[in-house]
Amino acid sequence: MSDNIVAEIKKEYIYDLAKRDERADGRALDQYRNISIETGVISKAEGSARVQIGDTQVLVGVKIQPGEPFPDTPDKGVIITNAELIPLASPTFESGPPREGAIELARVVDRGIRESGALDLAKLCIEEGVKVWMVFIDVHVLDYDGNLIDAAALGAIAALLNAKLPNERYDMGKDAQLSVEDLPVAVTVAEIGGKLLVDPCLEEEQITPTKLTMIFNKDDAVAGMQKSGTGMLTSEQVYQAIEMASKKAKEIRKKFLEKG
Amino acid sequence: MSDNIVAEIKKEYIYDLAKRDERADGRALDQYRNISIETGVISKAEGSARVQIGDTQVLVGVKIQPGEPFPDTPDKGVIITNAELIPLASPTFESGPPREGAIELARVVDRGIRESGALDLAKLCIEEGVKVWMVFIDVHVLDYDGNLIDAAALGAIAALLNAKLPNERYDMGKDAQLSVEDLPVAVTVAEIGGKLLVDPCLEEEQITPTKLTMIFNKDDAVAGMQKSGTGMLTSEQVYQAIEMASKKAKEIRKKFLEKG
Amino acid sequence: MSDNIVAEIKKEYIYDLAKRDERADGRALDQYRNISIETGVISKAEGSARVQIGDTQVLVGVKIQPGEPFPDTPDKGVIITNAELIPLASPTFESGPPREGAIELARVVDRGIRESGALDLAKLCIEEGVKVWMVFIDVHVLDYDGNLIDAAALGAIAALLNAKLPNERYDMGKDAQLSVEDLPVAVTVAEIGGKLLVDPCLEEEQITPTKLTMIFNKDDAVAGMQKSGTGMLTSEQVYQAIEMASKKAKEIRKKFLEKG
Amino acid sequence: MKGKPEKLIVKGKRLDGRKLDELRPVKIEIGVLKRADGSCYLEIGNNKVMAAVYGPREVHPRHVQEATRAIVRYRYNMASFSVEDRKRPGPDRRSIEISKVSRESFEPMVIKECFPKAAVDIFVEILQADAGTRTAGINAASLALADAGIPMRGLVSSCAAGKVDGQIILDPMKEEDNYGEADMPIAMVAPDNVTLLQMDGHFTKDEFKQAFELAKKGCAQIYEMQRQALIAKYGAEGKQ
Amino acid sequence: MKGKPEKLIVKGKRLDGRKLDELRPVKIEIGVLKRADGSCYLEIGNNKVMAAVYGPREVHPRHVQEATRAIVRYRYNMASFSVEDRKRPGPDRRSIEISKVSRESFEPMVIKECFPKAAVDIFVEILQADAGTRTAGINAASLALADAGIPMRGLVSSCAAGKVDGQIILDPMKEEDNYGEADMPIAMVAPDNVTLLQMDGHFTKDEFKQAFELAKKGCAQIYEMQRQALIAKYGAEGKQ
Amino acid sequence: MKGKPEKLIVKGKRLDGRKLDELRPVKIEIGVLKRADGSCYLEIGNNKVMAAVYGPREVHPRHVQEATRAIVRYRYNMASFSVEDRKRPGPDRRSIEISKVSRESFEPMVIKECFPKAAVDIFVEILQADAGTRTAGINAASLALADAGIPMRGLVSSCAAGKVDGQIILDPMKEEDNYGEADMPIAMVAPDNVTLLQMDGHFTKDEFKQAFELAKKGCAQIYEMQRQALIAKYGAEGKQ
Repeated sequence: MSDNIVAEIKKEYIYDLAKRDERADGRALDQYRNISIETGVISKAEGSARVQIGDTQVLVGVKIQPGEPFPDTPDKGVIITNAELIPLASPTFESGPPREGAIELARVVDRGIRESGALDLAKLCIEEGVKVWMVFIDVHVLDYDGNLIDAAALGAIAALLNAKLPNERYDMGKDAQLSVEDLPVAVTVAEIGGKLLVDPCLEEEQITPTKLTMIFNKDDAVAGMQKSGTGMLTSEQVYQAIEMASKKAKEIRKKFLEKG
Repeated sequence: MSDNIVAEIKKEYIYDLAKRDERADGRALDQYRNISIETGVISKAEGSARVQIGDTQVLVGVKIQPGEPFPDTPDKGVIITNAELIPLASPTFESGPPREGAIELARVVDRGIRESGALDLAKLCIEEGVKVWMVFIDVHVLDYDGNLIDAAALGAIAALLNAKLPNERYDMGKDAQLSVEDLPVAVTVAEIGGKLLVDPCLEEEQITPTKLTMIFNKDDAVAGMQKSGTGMLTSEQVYQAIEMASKKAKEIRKKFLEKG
Repeated sequence: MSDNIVAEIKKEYIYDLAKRDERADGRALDQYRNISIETGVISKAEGSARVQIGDTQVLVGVKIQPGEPFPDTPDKGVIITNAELIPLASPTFESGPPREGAIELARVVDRGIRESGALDLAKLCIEEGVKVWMVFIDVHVLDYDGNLIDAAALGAIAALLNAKLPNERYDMGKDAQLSVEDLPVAVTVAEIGGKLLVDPCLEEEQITPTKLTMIFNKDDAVAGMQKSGTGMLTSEQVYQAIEMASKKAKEIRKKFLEKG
Repeated sequence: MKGKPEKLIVKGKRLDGRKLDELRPVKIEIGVLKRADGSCYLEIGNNKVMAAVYGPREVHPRHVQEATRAIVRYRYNMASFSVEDRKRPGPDRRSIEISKVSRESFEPMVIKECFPKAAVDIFVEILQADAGTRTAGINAASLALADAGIPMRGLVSSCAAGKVDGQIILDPMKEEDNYGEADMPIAMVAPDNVTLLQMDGHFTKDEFKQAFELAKKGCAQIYEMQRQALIAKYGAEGKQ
Repeated sequence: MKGKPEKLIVKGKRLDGRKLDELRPVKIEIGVLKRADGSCYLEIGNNKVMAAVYGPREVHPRHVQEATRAIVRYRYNMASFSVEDRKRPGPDRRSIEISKVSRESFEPMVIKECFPKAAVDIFVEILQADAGTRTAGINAASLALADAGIPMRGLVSSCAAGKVDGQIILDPMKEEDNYGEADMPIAMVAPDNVTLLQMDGHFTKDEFKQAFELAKKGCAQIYEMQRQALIAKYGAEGKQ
Repeated sequence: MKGKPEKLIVKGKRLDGRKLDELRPVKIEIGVLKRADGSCYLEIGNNKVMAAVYGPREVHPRHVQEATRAIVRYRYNMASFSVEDRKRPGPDRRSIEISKVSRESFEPMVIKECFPKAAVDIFVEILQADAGTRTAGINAASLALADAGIPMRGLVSSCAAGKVDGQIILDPMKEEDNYGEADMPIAMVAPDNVTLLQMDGHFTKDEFKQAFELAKKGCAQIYEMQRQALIAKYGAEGKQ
């Protein structure tokens, strides 16, 4: 009960701050927490990246192996994205098969990579109908302090940029850099008391009724969107969110992905 | 508790009626509720039928796809029957993998089709040891008001009568009608207070200790039987049930399956 | 509650006895219960053995079938060991997928067979990279009165000694005795009040904090060890346990496995 | 599966003859199941869906109850025979995600405070699928909720817009979904509340705006059909 | 698996030398397990089954309890090595169905009112299978229940009749089951109560009658063997 | 996977240049996760593991509670990308066994009586694997428990000894594990308590003794590193 009262007071506090365009950790509404990316951290994986957004910490590993293509796309490689919300990362995560939260996370990250055209699946064909590269993108959440989607999506594209095709291991010539065709960036916006704010931390996530994730291509086009949460948005808020997110996506892409 | 009292009163009422050869919905002991069959309702399926027996409503879809034969029957097609007691159909059905009720339903329907010889598995062989037709019979219960087995079995044979071999889709010539060799009909009889009655509705099913399903071929031979429930029958009741069911099976077959 | 008191009294009693080098059933600390082995009890299995150690009763069946080798060992047969703690064998066993106890049991038995070199996997290759013998060792516990590992391990090696390669069934010539290269024996020692005792019965198992299973080859070398339980051992106790177990393993091997 | 047609839009008409901003034909039947507390059968184009609502009713594993309000559950499920290649029965990752976002599209509309500790269960079965099953399911569920007499703040209406051959279209069907460049299902509650919004593909910001406005118009048309269906069933006052 | 023999009945004798109406040899051992409250090992022909009973005992997930009587549970399980081709461990659809109908064959016999809120658990393990495992399991379970002292209204006895080469036979073995034309397992309780009845294949009504009467005779013989086994174990008065 | 090298030990040096009785380099970071009550990141050679501890905390399915003391749970899990060939996510038989013996290596050390009815949950994630993950996980878990302030009777320190080319070595790495003749992971608590002991391969009794003594020395070295890491983090007095 007293837990609920504390939660209620905290909620009111955050709503009050939002009214004044402020946030509990001092950020501006359109300000991300500190972002850091470290790539190549797992040498057993073909590509890897550790992303931190504030205290949220995600490790993404990319494994690349030969496998059979799907019958209806015999000339295309395969992307398989998986996310584990392991109980190490949060007291609210439980062991067991992925639940809807982990599945949604994986599927939104997957669509971001897929729909943005970041990977050209035709280039991942080794022998039509027989053998293609299977690209496994595994998202391992280590510390959950909100906004997993943005961290995981950023980790995924960073790990792909870091990834090699392991040709040598399968006697197919020299290892080669995986070719990455676009640089999708996901930006999540939360609605609190009518205000929109980017990169919600856990505290904010727990009270926001509605989040909207938007994924942008290099050319600033929208490659994916996902509303989640039990609330709703006005059309105006949707348009406003897109403008806000588009700007942030550009900044993040420039700072963290276009360096190379 | 009061639920139990209501149930108890209802039970006594139905038993009293049965003593006088009567039923709560006015039917005679050997009378089915209204039956209706609509075939070809799902154009994506190779065959389909919607069967209503009173308020019980079942949708059966038949999918036919090429696949590998079992190693010990390399020259025979494959029948796979599945039933889903989806929670949409009844407040007592739950999500999750099929439980014993759904499994028994599917297996009795399957044996009816299989043991009656309704399908000649040899005719479903495409290339011995390599490729055969797999016939999937999927029973989707939509509204559960008792006597699912009869409805599902009727839906299965009606959907098979409606089904086409999709040769075109797999570049094997023209689509052809699936050849159906027999017309099995399942009739379920319930025992209440020593009396036997066909086609138990839900109310009757909930209080009957014993049901006996019998499946008859065109030639009036028995192709399958299944006693279910926590009660027992005398030999005399078994013989009486068979006579009762055999007559009903003929009527149903004539009215609904032999029209074509 | 009173259950707990009884358990507590029994525990004290067993600890007191142990102090005096005694056991509730009159055995010496280094004494096994009666062991009996009957082989060839399941004619449908390629090899089988029923082992009783006191009231503990285990049935081990060996099935041998052709199958594909693992990609990284194309010239080697495959051993798969499984244990079922079926609810028939104890009020504390439950239906469902194997839990940690059953998994540990299967894996320790498996390592005993594997690491001792009892089977020469190279001899189980039929056609390199294509077809090898798969040896399934299935441990079925029938009555659980403690010390399952020793009984299951003994059953496994006895069933292998009893097993035939079913060449005839697969048109590969005459059936042949499975070649067994070593005779591993597992001996489990429990620690109670600082004393070590072999072959703990259920009563002893329930109160011992620590068990140590040791598996010995014909040449008296150690092929496997597994400490289990929530207690600990001193180095001295480990050395003492090994001496104790090595002696017992020799006796059991001589009496039950080397007769042929 | 046949290959991609050369063009999906010819002279402003789509493969099935529709205009770019035209919905597929819709058929609605309310109250078609006996056991459910509310139900609705809905067709849109070649999609056939059945929705049933049970509740408010007791929640069984007690720890999922909420002390002050009802919980809403939503199960989207495809019949194995609803698609070209037989689908294995049971939930998969796709249906779990769809169930989640669909449930969330109803959460703000159901007046949950009316039924503390209870559950409102929404079951949607896709009997035949031809692109747009999640939106069809939401539309049917909305009417099944009304049929069950669950108090709502408004009717949820759902529709997708997409992009094919570079043009924005309303309510994509299977071929348009397979070979199109973008797909965006949304759900709306009057006057201007977005309760579902998903999108994948490639929209410039202008295209997004065009598609979003078109999808909203589609929802408005769906809403009108839903309203008419309720009136036809229960009279102008709606069900009491 | 060898191919079908040309004939399954030669000069009135079956492949294993039996007459048409003859049971396979039966061996019964009661009380063979220490941990179980009651147990029975039974062989019939090449079938080897073990049955154990636990109970009456507390039921764990409390919501499965019944307020005024015991629940009966039955688990039929095949050991992976019990058949030619190794069976994957764990329940499959067949064993789930058999467990259900077997349980139902005991439900009317167990005097459940004696043990409100409790469970009687029957576990049957098929150690070797050669057609007729469900009937063998029921026969063993019946004796395990008696061994456990569970109050019963009668002993359940079970046996199948079948049709091979057009003739009705008692107690089909594997080849007769594989290549026969019909199989009908039943369970009976004296004097004339059918508690299990399944059938598949092809019986004219006359054949059905013949087979049904034959199966009942088989059950009567089994009953006599069960009774003798109990007397041998507990004396003429049965177990107190 | 490359083939077996001709020799794993050349002139007393191992493939990575280590002496026979030398540990791989160890790196320890304590308190690296925000959400966990205690955490530790640890590298040893090419192994990278993360351990987190939650607790004491409420246990959810109440029937797993113990009235007079805390329960300890331990979950060892490998990230799918931690090994050459991608591992399917989720527990397998190997990880279930490792979780069991690892938990048992801590059970005698956690002072469970302090927290009746509560749980202490230890989660170990193997981020990169190179032989010795279970011992690395235990070493990290030990520090995560200390970081969480869980009262312990001592620090658990873990290390393996093995046999390659007929010689006893400390702390085998992947190639040595794959092509070696024996592997024996142990866990120790000072002064002389063995809390984990597993072994497979082939040890004469003398070799066993040699390996066991070497592994204990390894544990002692690990213990010293753990102690230093705690001092570095919390000062000589340790965490209050």
